[in-house]
Amino acid sequence: MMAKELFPEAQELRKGRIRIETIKDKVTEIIKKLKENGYGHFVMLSCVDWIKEGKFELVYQMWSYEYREHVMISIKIAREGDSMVTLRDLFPQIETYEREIHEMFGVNFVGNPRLGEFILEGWPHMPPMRKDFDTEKFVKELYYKIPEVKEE
Amino acid sequence: MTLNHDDWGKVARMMSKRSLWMVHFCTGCGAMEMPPVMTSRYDMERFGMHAMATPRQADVFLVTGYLAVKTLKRVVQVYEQMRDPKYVIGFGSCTINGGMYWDSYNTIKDLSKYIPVDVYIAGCMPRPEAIIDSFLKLMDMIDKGEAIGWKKYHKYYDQYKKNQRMAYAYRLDEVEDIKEDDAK
Amino acid sequence: MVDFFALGEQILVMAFLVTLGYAIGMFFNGFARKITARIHNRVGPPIYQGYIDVFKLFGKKTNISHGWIFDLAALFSIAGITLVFLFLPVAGFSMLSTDGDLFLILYLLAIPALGFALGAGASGNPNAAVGIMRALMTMLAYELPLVMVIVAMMVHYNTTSLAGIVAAQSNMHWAIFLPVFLIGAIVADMALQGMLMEKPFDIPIAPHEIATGPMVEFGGKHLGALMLYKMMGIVVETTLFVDLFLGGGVILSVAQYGWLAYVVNFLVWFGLITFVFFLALLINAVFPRFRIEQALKFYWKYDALVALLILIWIFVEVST
Amino acid sequence: MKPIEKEYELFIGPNHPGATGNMSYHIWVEGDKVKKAETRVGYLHRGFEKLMEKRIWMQNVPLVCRICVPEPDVNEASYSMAVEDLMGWEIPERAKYIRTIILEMARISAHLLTVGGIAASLGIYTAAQWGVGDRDYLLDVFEQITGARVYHIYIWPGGVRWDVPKNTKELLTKVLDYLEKRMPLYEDLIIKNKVFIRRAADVGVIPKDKAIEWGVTGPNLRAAGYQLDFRKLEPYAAYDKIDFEVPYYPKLGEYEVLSDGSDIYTRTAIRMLEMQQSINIIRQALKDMPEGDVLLKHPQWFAWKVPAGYSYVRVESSKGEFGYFVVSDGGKKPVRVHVRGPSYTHGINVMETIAKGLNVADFAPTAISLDVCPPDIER
Repeated sequence: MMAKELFPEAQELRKGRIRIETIKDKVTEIIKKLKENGYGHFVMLSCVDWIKEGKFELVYQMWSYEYREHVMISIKIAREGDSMVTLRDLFPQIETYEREIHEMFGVNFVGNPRLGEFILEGWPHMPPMRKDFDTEKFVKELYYKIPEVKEE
Repeated sequence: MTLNHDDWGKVARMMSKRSLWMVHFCTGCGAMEMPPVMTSRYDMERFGMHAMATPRQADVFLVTGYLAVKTLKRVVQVYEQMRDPKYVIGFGSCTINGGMYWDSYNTIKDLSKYIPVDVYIAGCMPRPEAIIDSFLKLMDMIDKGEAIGWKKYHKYYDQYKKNQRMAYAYRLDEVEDIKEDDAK
Repeated sequence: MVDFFALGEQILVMAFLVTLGYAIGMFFNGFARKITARIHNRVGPPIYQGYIDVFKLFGKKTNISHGWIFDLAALFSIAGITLVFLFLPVAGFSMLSTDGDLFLILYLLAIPALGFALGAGASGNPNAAVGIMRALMTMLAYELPLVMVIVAMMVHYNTTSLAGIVAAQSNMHWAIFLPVFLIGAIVADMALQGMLMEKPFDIPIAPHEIATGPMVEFGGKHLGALMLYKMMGIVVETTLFVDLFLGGGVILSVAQYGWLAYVVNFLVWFGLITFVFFLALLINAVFPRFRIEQALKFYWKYDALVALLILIWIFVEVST
Repeated sequence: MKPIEKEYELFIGPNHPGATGNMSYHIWVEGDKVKKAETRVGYLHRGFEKLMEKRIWMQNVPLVCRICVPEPDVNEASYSMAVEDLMGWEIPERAKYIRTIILEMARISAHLLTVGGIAASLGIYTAAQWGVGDRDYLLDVFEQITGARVYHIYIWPGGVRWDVPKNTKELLTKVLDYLEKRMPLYEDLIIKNKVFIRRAADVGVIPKDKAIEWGVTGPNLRAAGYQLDFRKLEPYAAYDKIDFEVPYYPKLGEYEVLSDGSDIYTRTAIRMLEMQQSINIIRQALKDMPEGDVLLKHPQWFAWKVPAGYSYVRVESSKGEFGYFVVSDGGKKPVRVHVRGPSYTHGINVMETIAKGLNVADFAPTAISLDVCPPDIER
């Protein structure tokens, strides 16, 4: 069954692009249901930082080779002190996306054992993909301040 | 057989400039132009250069492009594993001033702060002709005894190490313990 | 009473020949790279590149070492391979032994490889350890068919001496002209491919898996010594092949023509080893490498089987 | 001599000829079998997605092509398509055909590198050398059209930067004829080489029933036995007007069908067949290309305000599904650009799973045959 029939609340962005806004408790169930109904390809898990609202938006994206339809399941969680359950049992590659989002945004995924250093190494500051991390200022205060090697 | 300015040293320099072996380490996107340089069209083996699998056997290190801090650690390790005399070519604008990534939080901006660089190639990305030209320039420098980056590294080792540690820790205040990393 | 004059002369001749052997080995390095480059549609390095490389490597400084075993291993290999070279009849001229005992040569051939293994083991790099295990296994594998073919030749020519085999092939009665030894030569050529560590049997030094394997920690002077060993190895191994099947390159008899025979035979020998090496390079250029168990299978199943048939044929021929 | 322990660790990369670019695999080996493998990435992390949020929409075009170095055009195309999708633009017909030609040329050049790389990892350096040498002819055409060898920055939001030169057809036909002539040589050297078949068949198999669930896409998926290609499923550029076949297992044309599933051999064979298809596509596109404009008359770049919304656009690259997830809040700069690189799944999850039980000797060829390109993993 197509996503629109399964979930009437889904909105169609354009042909072949469906967006479902939901809450975080329902995500596991929706993804499971979609997986059983022909949406077999998990495309990506993405995170958007809506700093004015104080929310992170997690977007789970799936694709059906059968119906040629792309579904974005979007939830919002609080920027601080919130977490999400891991879905690594449903699709193995979700694990990698969770590792990246944990490192780049600081979202905690409960139940994922491989969270931790993935791309960066020894990063001591705030997760860099957050909107309040100012990369230009950081660069000016670090890399441009490292002194040149002086020759006597 | 050190590289002195005597006759024997002259012969040694003449030999070593005709037999520069390169580290096979693609540090950045500049590595994309290395295959054309190695193959039929540009063929750097004409000058006795070819890529070696391990740093211990190599003489010249092409830092191909931008360096993420994580790669910098491996680059320094590879550089230290190479046997003297050794030469570094900074490849592309990213090694000179950061290039496209001037405001990226994870790439170093000026390679010569961390390891001594003998020759720079400008451009993003440099054409194979430019790469060949840099090799010839390096050969010329070796012949004249000007490629002394490795001596500088020994002499100002403390300064280089200090800068490297700052970059590794992403902090200006120096951090002593460096984590054992997994580069070969 | 020792004849010091004759001894001195012999030592001088030996030193000359060993130097020549290394010179030819270094030439082969450049030759191999040039030929490979031509197959790759490239210009390639100058043909004297091998000399430059060795010279440069000995001019490098030694930043680190892995202990005295590591330092001595390459010398051990060089000594071993030089000894083998001295025992081989080169262009019909034997240096250390007029006999050229084949068993001794086969035994001595293992020594440099062991030295190489020792050095690689001392470096403590897992890649080197994997590589050296593979190298020793390949050695074990190619020796079986090779030894069988050699035994067949011994039976056929009724001598255990390589010099004897070369002598028996004089006046252009080369072994390769006999059908049975033509097949034998193909079997031995496959073994030669393994000896030279060329594809498809170059798994011990495969750069894409174990980063040139045993050589991974060698650099500078150590690598220079190792390269000398490998270059000499090419000369020794191709000479062994030429001695066995191509009459050692002897086409003129010394008794009849004097010093002219030496010069001509030497040139023919040089031409023949270059040709054998050239064939190995051609095979090297178009084949991928076997996995180690596939290499073992190839040598023990197909190569050794053919070698065994040759052996049986020869025994039948001799007994009837 | 240090005794060899029963189990030991090996690092394949980052400074290692067997690593596909600047990445590394940490493998635990017992005897000759790989017990466990972990992919280590991050050596190429430049924070593209952060940088894109700092730049205006147009400034991101030169940035995106740096995400996948062997095939930069797919990035330009998919980013441009995402912007066009949000803006609601329909690009001129001629631009669509030009995009198709450029993308297919990029595909051939990337496949030549990969096929050569697979061959080289098994020891046929001749094929790799020839492959890269032949790729240079394509780069010459790229240079004629776009002015650059590697980073073209030719496909823009709204079409392509400028029209192709007048002699493109002759130039390209010459190169394509040459490549077609060379194909049998590659076949003899690689696909039909008995030793290659011994090494490559039934090694590093992706099981068919798991392939979609694991997120495998592109030639690797087609080698597993699905005829799925986003050029057919969701046609972009001018692919809906062009007649081409999608090679998939077990329809390998003249090549032998040797194994069941996506192994090194089948993946190589699929890539060889795709190159031939790409040649066919370029010929058709050259023939059918209409006259007209190549760039929309759009507002000044600095004044672009992209309407708020979410867009996901995908392109079939030589490695698999290349997708751009772009979020806009109606401003001058994107809120979020997230890139889905095909190597993300191939290089990490798939490789870690299929590496178990592999022979050490087969590890590097397997990794290379999955066509893992590290810059699109970490961006």
